[in-house]
Amino acid sequence: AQTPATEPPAAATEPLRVAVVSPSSINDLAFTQSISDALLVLKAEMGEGLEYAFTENMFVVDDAAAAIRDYATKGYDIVIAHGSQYGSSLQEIAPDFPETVFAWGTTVDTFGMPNVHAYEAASDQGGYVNGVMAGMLTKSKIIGVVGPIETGDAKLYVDGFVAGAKSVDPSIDVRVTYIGSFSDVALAAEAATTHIAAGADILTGSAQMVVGAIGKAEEAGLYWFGTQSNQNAFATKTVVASQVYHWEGILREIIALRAAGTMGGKTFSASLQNGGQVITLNPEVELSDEIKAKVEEVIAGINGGSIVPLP
Amino acid sequence: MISDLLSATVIIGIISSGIRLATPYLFASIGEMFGQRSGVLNLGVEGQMLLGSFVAFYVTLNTKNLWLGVLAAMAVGALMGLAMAFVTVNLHATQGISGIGFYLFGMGMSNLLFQKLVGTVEGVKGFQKISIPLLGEIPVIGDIFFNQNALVYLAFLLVPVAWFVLNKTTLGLKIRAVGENPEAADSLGVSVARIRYLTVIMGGVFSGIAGASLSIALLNVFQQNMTAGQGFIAVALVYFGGWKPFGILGGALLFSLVNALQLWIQVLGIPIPAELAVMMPYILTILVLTLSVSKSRGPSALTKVFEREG
Amino acid sequence: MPIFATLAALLVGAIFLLLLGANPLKAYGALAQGAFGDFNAFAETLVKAIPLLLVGLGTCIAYRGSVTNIGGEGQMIIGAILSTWFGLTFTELPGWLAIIIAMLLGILGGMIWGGIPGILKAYFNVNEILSTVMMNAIAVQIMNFLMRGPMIDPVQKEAASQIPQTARLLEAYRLPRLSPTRLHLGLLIAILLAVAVYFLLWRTTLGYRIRAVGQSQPASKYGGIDVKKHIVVALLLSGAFAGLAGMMQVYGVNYRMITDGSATGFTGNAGFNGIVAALFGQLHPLITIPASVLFGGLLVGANAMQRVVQVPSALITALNGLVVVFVVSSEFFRKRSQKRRMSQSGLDRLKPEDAEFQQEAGEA
Amino acid sequence: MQKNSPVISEKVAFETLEMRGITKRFPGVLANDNVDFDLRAGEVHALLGENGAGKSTLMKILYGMYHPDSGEILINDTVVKINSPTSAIQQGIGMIHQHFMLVPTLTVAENVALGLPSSRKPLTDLDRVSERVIALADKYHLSIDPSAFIWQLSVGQQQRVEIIKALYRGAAILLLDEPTAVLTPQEVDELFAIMRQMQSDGYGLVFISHKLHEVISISERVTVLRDGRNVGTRLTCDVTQNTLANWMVGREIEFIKSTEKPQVGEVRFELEDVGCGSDRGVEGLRGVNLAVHSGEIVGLAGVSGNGQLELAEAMTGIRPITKGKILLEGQDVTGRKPSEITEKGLSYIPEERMKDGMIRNFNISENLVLREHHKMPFSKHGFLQMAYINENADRLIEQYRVKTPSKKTLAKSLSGGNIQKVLLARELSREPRAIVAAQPTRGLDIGASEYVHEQLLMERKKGTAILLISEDLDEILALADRIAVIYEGKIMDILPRETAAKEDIGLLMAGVHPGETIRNEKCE
Ligand SMILES: Nc1ncnc2c1ncn2[C@@H]1O[C@H](COP(=O)(O)OP(=O)(O)OP(=O)(O)O)[C@@H](O)[C@H]1O
Ligand SMILES: Nc1ncnc2c1ncn2[C@@H]1O[C@H](COP(=O)(O)OP(=O)(O)OP(=O)(O)O)[C@@H](O)[C@H]1O
Ligand SMILES: [Mg+2]
Ligand SMILES: [Mg+2]
Repeated sequence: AQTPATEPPAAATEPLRVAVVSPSSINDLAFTQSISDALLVLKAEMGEGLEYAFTENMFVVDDAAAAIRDYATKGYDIVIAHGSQYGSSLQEIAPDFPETVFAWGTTVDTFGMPNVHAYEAASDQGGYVNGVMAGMLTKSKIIGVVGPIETGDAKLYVDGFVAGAKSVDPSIDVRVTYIGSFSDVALAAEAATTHIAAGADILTGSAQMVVGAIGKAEEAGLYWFGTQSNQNAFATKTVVASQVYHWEGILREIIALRAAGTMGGKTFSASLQNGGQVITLNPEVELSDEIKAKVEEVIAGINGGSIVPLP
Repeated sequence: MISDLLSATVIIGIISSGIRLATPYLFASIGEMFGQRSGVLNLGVEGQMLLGSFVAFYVTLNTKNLWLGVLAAMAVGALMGLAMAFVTVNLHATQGISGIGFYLFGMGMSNLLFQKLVGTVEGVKGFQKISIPLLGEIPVIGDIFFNQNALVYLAFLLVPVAWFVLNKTTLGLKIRAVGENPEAADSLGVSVARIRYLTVIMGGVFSGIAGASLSIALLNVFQQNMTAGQGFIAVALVYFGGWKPFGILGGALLFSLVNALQLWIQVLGIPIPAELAVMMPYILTILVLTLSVSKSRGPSALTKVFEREG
Repeated sequence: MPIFATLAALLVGAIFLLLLGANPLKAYGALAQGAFGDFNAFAETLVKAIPLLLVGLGTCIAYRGSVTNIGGEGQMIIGAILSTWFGLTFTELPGWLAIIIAMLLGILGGMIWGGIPGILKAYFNVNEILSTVMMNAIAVQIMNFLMRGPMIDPVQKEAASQIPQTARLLEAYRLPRLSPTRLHLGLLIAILLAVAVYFLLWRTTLGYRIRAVGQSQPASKYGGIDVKKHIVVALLLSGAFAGLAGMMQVYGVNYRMITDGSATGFTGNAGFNGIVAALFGQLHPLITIPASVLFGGLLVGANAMQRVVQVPSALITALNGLVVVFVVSSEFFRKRSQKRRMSQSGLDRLKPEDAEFQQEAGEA
Repeated sequence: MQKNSPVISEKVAFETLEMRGITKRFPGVLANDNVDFDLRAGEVHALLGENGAGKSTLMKILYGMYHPDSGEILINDTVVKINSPTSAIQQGIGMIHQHFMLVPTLTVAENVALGLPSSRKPLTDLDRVSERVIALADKYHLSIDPSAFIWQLSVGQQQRVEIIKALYRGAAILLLDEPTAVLTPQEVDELFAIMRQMQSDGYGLVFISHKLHEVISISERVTVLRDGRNVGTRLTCDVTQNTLANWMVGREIEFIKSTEKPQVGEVRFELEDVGCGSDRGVEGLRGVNLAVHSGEIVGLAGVSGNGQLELAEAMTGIRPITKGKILLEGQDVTGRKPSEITEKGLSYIPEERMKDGMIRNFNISENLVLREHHKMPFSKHGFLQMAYINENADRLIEQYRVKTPSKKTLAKSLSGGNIQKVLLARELSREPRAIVAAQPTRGLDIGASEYVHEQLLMERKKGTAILLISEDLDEILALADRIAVIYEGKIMDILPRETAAKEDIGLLMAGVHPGETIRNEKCE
């Protein structure tokens, strides 16, 4: 279901240099892995034409700032700050490097600067679609959600998910727990177990610590809905679908714009429409045609604007 | 809504969650207790748990042999303990700080190895629940207490065993003496160094198992920094338990049960901020200890370097 | 000594680098470059060193009073929260005044979060390691709650993706910087405070009492010193410095508070690393200054190294740990050579500082 | 060592022990300088010397705790290598340390069993150990409860545990480092009885003491160390207290007695029906009435543990009292903080000088202002005035002849004698109105003791009121103008010195029979 917004540019003689700074590690099966995967895709496309550097685990904001400035100083063409907490650092650094294209997400704020792009993921959309499927699959009418802290991308996804489920049947009880940490796998797992004990027959959750929760859903033989990265392979019989970010589309656009001389100022949204996010169904899990059809319908509705996940 | 908390499902749920959550704490805290009773404070438990957790996961992933995984975790824990012992006993390093060093090392190493040897997050088939014959059949109780996986049973078994070793064996006698008055022990030919090496290595071994209990028994995955501070809580629980195995059991259960309770509070949608719920176990642990009348003072020689003069 | 220990640790690190297929020389070159290479790099190192130094100063006091304060993380957070709240609420004040008040509030916050464990230890006999560990966790949750709720940036409140961060401070309220670098006035303040702590510990009655209580409670009682009170004071003071460090991370570096759900995201582990820095500095306030810079340089340089040779950041953490272990171990050799010096020259050649250092024996 | 039957481990065969040319140096000190020393089965060999003369060091070397820089040790004429307490124990050597080597939180039996192979390995066999402990105790008439915790025992009882520990391990040689320093006269007698019996059982004993009459009454031979050198060994029968004293110090010593009548003035401090608790839970004081006048020394005699410590701490405000009144210069100071009472001019020389009176890791000049650190001239507006503090240190070190490398030397590396001098210097230089002095000469050599006594008498002359708490009756008889005897937290009686006979005092101290005259039977 992937529709590239622009054609990938032909590899220039001088390789394009892209640098990414990201909060957790590239194999977190979540937010950071999603951008890392995108770069791998581009690398595969552009080969010699692309040279990229990755700085992971920059959870300390001012370390990240140092990294961003350093990349810019080293003459990287595009510097991506893949974490909403990096905004204020970027706001300071960008003006000093008018020749460099900066992009940060997930947000919509370019600070009105000529060389700063902003990108966000409309994860409420994927959340909504996941929610609809969950709503149709649940028998107990109870759905459990495990989140890190109630903000940012996670909140957006969760809110979308709740809306989606309720759109199927308002009486569905979607219970949300935030465990107050992005790393406490054990607590996330226990939260899932608790949901199950409380009668939930479908689970979902956001951020890297949910791997524990997925395991619990698997043990209990329940369904799970993933987000951010493709979690289908992690528990093949359990994960019904993952809302997967595909930043490569946006990255291509940014590259193209730069080639065309636009250094920044644009706001991108990774949506179902532009293929920035894709609902990846898990072939291992049997879904009724009714549901499959509904998914297509909802996606179309969202793209068409007739469905607004979070009005 | 509060009343919902009193329903059978919830109470059963809380207890069984509590038991699971308590398991890693029991291993780690009991191990740490032995070290402290002999006079060595090890703040590196978190690091030992992480390394143990990864190694157990990795070995199991490749050999499909769970006990081999546990063994590997014990081995790596022992190595960390050995290093800690050398640094504190022979080189007289300030214990608190060297512990922090080993914490950072273990955290970094486990993550590094994870990235290099495994790459992406994946699951393993961990220890399965074993229902104890007869006992397991008892309606509610059976399911809570006698239908857990091997390491959970081990953790709870460890408590009386530790008590026995500490109070009934010559080794335990030596450990207590070395922690209270190393000079005296030394003057009777008890090797202070040997005892401390032993207990600190033992602590490492148990921390290793604690990690394993997460990665191949309770969660069956490894994720970087997965222990999320449990190692430090484990150390705190030793103080809470007054350096006594059963005291530690009490502390671990209190902390874990409250943690389970707060999850239920959220699940039942009782309207308090999630953060407040998450805080509860920490606040209560402090509160209970503050209000509890009987507080045992720690081993006199805790964190003190022993050195024979002349 | 610490320098040699650090080098030794890096030597061991070289093995890991080789295993990872990176060239140690290139890597460490990058490390040195990134830490001290040019003026801006050095400035970054100093920026890193400021919170380390402040927390380290608090550690010096705590250790002299033989209380173990590992609550630096939480104390930084609470200090930062109070001062940030103030900066965003009262926007009409002249900058200098606002900064001063903010510093006081930062200190107050740290004192509250350090004082509670102090009172619990002194009057309820609750071990401070336990309480400070727990208080760290509590502080994080308070921060998360405030960042996403009451204190969230109004702009974010509107936005779909609500970034858990406060609004930015007014230009006027920010600590002056040495442009173009991020090096801010905090460095000067911290250094002055180091000198102050030196005087506090060895030239004031209060310092004398803190050290006395740290060394012998019975003798202190006998000397008419209120032991419990001074246990609290030691933790209050060490908390105060951590709180100030938290304030400076906001007013000097980020200009706003942001949370990533963990303490580290905000403190950058300064609450722990500061303790280490103090130990680098042999728990002596003045030596802690260069020690913090060295350690800060190590952290900054290590990140640069990660970028240049593209080794996983996990290696940096592990290296960091190795350095800590090696440095605490090196104390042993320092003390031994000091003993030797004594036996050669006889006890009589001791400088007062030596006498001060010797007091560590009591705590070690 | 037999394990299963409850009999005491066999005593190691021992004829003679010889230390040859032992030399040991510490940072800045030559502790033992080419020392020869020998011991035979069935004798008590006394070791004399001033503080820091090297006695403890020599014994610690023999017990394998210190390693000599040179010299050799022979047992039964064969050279032995003793490089650790373990090997010393194997050689049949046991040591009663100056500072006991017991684990307070463990029971007697556990302390004895510690480090020994158990008959029920890996389990402990405490019941068996207890049986044997009791057997041993009976043999030497030292009553001890194997299941009691050490912290519950009196100093004297703790010492017996130490002795049992040694015997239990089959020791044939017993090194006693100042065993009497902490004992009451009664306990000393009991100890001597035990020693005599061991002697006749063929044990060899080394006895260190600063009390010459003890040395003379118990030992066969005396060896004197001075500045780490052995200045000679003699038969006890050939020496007198005075010859020993001069020989040891290397100068004439006259034993001071306060002769001139006291100029007794008004009541300086007074306890009225004072009661208080004690650390061991039991009642410490049960209605004590005691008044001390200006210009007099009141001696408080009593078996240790009868309330002396509690009385001192109550008077100085360190220990809260449960009933009664405490008056200082007529003012009621009941329930005041120690600091306030100190302000009013009461000085206190605590019994546990290293623990209570000094900060081990503070240097001398810091310790010298422990009391006054917050007052002018040492502190102004909260700032320490280093100039005054150092000047003060220099002056007092000079005036009180403290032997130390420098005023920056840490207290912990001073000898007991010098520690006591520093303490006196601090307490007396405050020009106190009243003094409570607890065991002021314990563990001090006669030189140092003599000095302390001089100081106290000088204060008395100045009109200070002094309460001298001591278990050394001779000391009390030598200094006190009036002698109060305390028993189980009550003052039994107060006798003027003139009429006070040692026997009566002994009786008053309850259960203590008048000690034998200082003569050594074997000399007839
Ligand atoms: N552990 C040590 N470290 C450094 N110096 C020491 C040590 N032990 C003893 N000394 C030195 O050796 C000298 C002799 O000490 P020793 O303990 O033998 O004296 P002593 O005769 O036992 O004195 P006292 O009569 O007070 O017990 C002392 O002056 C001291 O300076
Ligand atoms: N760490 C040390 N450094 C230097 N000298 C020491 C040290 N420890 C002990 N000493 C010396 O060893 C000698 C014996 O020490 P010990 O503890 O027996 O004190 P002491 O002189 O016997 O006093 P007391 O009789 O009151 O115990 C003392 O003279 C002291 O100077
Ligand atoms: Mg001695
Ligand atoms: Mg002595």
